[in-house]
Amino acid sequence: MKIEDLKKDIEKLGFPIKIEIKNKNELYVDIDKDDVKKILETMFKKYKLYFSGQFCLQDKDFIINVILTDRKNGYLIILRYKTENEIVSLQGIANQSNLFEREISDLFGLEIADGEDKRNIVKHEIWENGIHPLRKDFLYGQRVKDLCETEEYKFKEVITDGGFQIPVGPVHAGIIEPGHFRFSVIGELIENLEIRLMYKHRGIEKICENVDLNKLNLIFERVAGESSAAYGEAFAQLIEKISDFKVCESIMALRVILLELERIYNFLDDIAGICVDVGFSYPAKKFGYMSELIHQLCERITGSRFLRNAIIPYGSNIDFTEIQREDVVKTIDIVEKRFNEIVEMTLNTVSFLDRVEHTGIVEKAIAKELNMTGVVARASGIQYDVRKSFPYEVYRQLKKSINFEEIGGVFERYNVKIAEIRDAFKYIKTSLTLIKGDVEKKKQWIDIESGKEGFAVVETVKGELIVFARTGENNKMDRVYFKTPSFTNWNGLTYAVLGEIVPDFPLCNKSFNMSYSENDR
Amino acid sequence: MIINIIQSMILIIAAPLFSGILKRIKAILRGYEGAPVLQPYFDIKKLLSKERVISKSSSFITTVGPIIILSAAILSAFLTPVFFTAGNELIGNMFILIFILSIIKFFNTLIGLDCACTFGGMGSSREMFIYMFAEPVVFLILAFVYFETKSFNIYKIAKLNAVRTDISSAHIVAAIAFLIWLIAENARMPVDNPETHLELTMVHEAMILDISGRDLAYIELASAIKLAIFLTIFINIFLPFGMAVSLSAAALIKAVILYLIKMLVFLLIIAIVEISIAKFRLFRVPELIAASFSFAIAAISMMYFS
Amino acid sequence: MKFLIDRIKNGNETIKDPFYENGYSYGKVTVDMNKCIGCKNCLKQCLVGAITFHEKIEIANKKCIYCRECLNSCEAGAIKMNNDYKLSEIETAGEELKNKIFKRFNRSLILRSVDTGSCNACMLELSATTNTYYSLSRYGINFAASPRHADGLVITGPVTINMKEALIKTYYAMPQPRIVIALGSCAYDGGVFKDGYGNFKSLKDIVPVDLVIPGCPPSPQAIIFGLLKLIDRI
Amino acid sequence: MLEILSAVILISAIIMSSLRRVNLLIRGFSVQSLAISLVCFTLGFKTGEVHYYIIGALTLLVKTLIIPIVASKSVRELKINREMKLIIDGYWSSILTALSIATTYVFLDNFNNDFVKAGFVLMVLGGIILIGRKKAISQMIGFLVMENGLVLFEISMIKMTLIIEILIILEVLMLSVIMGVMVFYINKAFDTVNTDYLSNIKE
Repeated sequence: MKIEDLKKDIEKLGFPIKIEIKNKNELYVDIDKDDVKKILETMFKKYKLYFSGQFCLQDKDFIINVILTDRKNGYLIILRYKTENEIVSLQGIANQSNLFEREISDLFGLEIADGEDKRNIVKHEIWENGIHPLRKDFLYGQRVKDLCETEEYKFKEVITDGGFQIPVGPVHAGIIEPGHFRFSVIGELIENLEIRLMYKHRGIEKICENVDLNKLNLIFERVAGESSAAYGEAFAQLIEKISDFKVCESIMALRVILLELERIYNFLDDIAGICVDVGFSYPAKKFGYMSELIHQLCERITGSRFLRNAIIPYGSNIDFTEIQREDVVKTIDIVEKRFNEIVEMTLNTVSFLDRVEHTGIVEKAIAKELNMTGVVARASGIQYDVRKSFPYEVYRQLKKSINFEEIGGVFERYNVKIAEIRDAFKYIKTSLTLIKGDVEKKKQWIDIESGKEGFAVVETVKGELIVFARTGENNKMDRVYFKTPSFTNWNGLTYAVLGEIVPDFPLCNKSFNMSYSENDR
Repeated sequence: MIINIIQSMILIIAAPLFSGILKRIKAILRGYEGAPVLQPYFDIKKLLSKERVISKSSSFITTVGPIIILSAAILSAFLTPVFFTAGNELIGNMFILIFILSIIKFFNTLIGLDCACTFGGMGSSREMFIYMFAEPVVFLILAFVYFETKSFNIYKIAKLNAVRTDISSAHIVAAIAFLIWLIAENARMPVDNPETHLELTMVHEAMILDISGRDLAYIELASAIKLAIFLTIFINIFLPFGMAVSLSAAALIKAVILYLIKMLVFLLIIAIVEISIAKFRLFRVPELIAASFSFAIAAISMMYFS
Repeated sequence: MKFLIDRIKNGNETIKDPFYENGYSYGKVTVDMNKCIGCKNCLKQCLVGAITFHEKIEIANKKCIYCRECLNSCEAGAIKMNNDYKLSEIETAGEELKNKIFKRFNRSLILRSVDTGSCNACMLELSATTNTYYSLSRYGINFAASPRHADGLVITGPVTINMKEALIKTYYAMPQPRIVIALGSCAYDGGVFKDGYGNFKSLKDIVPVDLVIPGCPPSPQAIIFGLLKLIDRI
Repeated sequence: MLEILSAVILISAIIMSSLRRVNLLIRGFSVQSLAISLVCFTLGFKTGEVHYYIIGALTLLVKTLIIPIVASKSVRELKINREMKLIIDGYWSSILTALSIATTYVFLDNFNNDFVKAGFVLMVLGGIILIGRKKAISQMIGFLVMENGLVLFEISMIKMTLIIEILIILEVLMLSVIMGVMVFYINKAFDTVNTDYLSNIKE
């Protein structure tokens, strides 16, 4: 279906006030506040759309945007309604919408009209009451004050005979980011797990609104360190989409190389983590070493071990010549050979398989219900990859199939990650052939008029990242919104550990390996 | 008598060295340069100069526990022959030795419970869970040793086995049973991962999460001594060939060298086992110990009915 | 047994000297005042305000995020970046230093890492120091599971309001003498998140800092250099 | 030497009785058969009788190499990695093993030969493996362990003629071939059955 046809089709439904197509694949549907639930239900039924997120804009009123994605055709449909002080709760219609609603409620001070779950998510007890930092009247540079006396956060109470609760965190043992986990257990069996995050909330969306567009890529890259290149790519895609600019194929291929390099070292770290958590130290150390080799390769070609400040809008911020090309080929070959050997070794070790097989299972139905994306969803049998549904750069030529597994346990996630690494090796090699000649470093000044808006969709190592941006005055953004993959995927962990024993929790957690940083923002 | 004291002193002093060597072997097998073999000594020295932090909910157990643990470990070291045995029956009853060693375990679990932190409690309960299964195996092995040598005294057992030339198949099966028990008792892989940083999976480490400073040094030293004693008991019961039974210089030197070689070989075996397999699921551990149990039964029946 | 064969085939992976000259690493940014034409482009271009101009351009290493934007913006080519990653500095003043005696940790230093709001690149680099290539444990430096076992706290990222309490609790759970290491420019003064509403201005307001390892993120080499400098092994 | 070998045989049998993984079971069986063939060679070396060597060689060839290879191949083809649910689980089968070993040794107290007892123990443990598993392939291994017990029994106890021994070995080989073929056949049969078709029937 073409997007124009879709537009006409939706017009026929009779609810919308105004429909607009922007940037080729974005459909903005303005509706009335009272119709939201009705129209959403009809659209879910009629067009096989997926709920992807919800965010708030502030003009004179507040505008709530509901992001729906069409994974088959690669369209984004945005339902918009104006409101003064309350959000229409979609809890019960769109899954996981409570997260988005609670976030909007905390940051903009809107009330959730009729939802069940109204607990604070971003605002912890230590925050001063009545502060809504993303509102325009909360000035940039101002800080949230902390209270001395705090009240307790209400965790769900699961009380059974012989059950007790184990609180873990926010500071964990080992080198891990902060988050609070509360297990309700009977003996060693986990009955319920509640995750509390947002310990790292720094207010990146507010910072993004106040930084010049030419420096903004640096902030984007620091939303999540491990997916720096993907976030840089999101920024480049966003700016190029808004200003309708297309870069040449060589630069596109170079970007794909960087994105896939990032995927390799992340997944290597992930599978190393899985091995560490089952105490299988030999492969863990070797995967760690390979990841180090890739990091060093990244440092050699971009000057940063995390590929920072390499992907910029309108061009490339690095030189890519024959020397770098040979370096990439050589290192990738070494790592690939070694990688296959070690993977073979792990798959032949019975004690390792004993631990990972049939552990931490997330069933397909649950994964679907939770809107999970990325590797963890593909391990549960959801065949969705942004690189296939919303192809960017040269992925249209590269990404032909999707790696997925059926059962959705730790072992399947391990396998999908391995398959992704193998794919990444392949894509890098193909992309290298697409680069014609040398790529030269070229930085172009970004200058965009106000009032333009657009979305960028990128597959980071964790899953589907959707970034919305609207430009404002003084070459700055008016609003930036990140729908990060971890935000929805985190709750999958809750279901994965149900019925498992407490010592298996770290293993399940590591196989998910969601980012706290991008979730908290 | 003096030689007994000297050999036990040597065991106590060398115990951290053995755990250092074990760590180093593991590092080398995994292809990197690990901590120096003397690292446990440096750690203990530093810990002794640090302040203690004791949480408010702790009782006197946390204060006296570590000292009791260390003294139990040292005491049991004095009840074990290392490389010399004359076969005197004054000290060295196996039951006394085993029970003194379980004092270490008992106080460790008490300390784990005492700090009132969830991880300590979890660790203690897991430790007792494993210990409960492992206990019958010890007595079966002791029974086997009694059937073999008609003695419960480790000095005598060591002496009798040291001069023995043939080994029966029952002896080997019993040795395997003992080795599995040793691994379970000392919280090594695959029962517990001593290198883990994850408090939720820990067994042994979880109990001492709340201990700091001097106390930690005592407990670390005690667990190093415990591992060394267990390995020494294993060597003395099942592989005592070459042990000095008389006080001649040549025999002693030979005994010391053989002892060190045997120790290193077992450290190497433990290291290889720890590297090449993943940790078991907690509820699979009883199966491992059940296997050890049936080894012990098999050994006894082979010994007694042949 | 396959791993033994693999081990023999591939040999030792640890690098002998972790402080080798890394020609690709980022490093100290310097200004050649003779070439400078005073256009102040670099001041505008700097995201974190690490460049100041008082008669002379000065660049604060600890604040710099090493993005190289100032190099691009300098028309005169006065700003240069070398590969010297050895930027760590001990912050503690003389008297305090004597009391703490870092030499005590010369051969054994147990650290505890607390992430208070970083983008997690620093965490990855910190855990990279323990991999087989750098093998931090050979210097007797290890990471502990409990603050009670730790001698030092490694803090990454700006301190967010939500993490403040946990940080303070962890700090006081460590036995004396305790060390605080700020890893990365975010931990020093907020870095790129300096103006975020959710975090505090400076780590120094909350806990005393003994060592700053600048960088965004500091490379494993820089981290190892900083730690070894702290315990007086260099 | 013989002591060590009989210890290896017993240890492998005890470990096998509580294993869940089919390919570990096969590996254990292969080690056990290797030990038995070494026993045969040692006995042959001591007594100088040729037929020990022949049994040894046959065991080495058939039970240490061919059967494990065929079995592990079919395991790989069928993707059976482990038994999800044992009829007698690992813990209990270990205890059962211990008890049966003790009983065996008590009953056979009069025989003054280690291998007779070991052979009998193997037969009992093979039986435990046989009844404790659901998967055909691990039942086959249980049966083969019983066969191993028989071999041990005969080399130390009864002077069977060579023909019977060879027949036994051949029987075992046949069995494994049949198993292999059957297993492949099932596999192929499953390939052709479409699961969508099945669900259609259900509706």
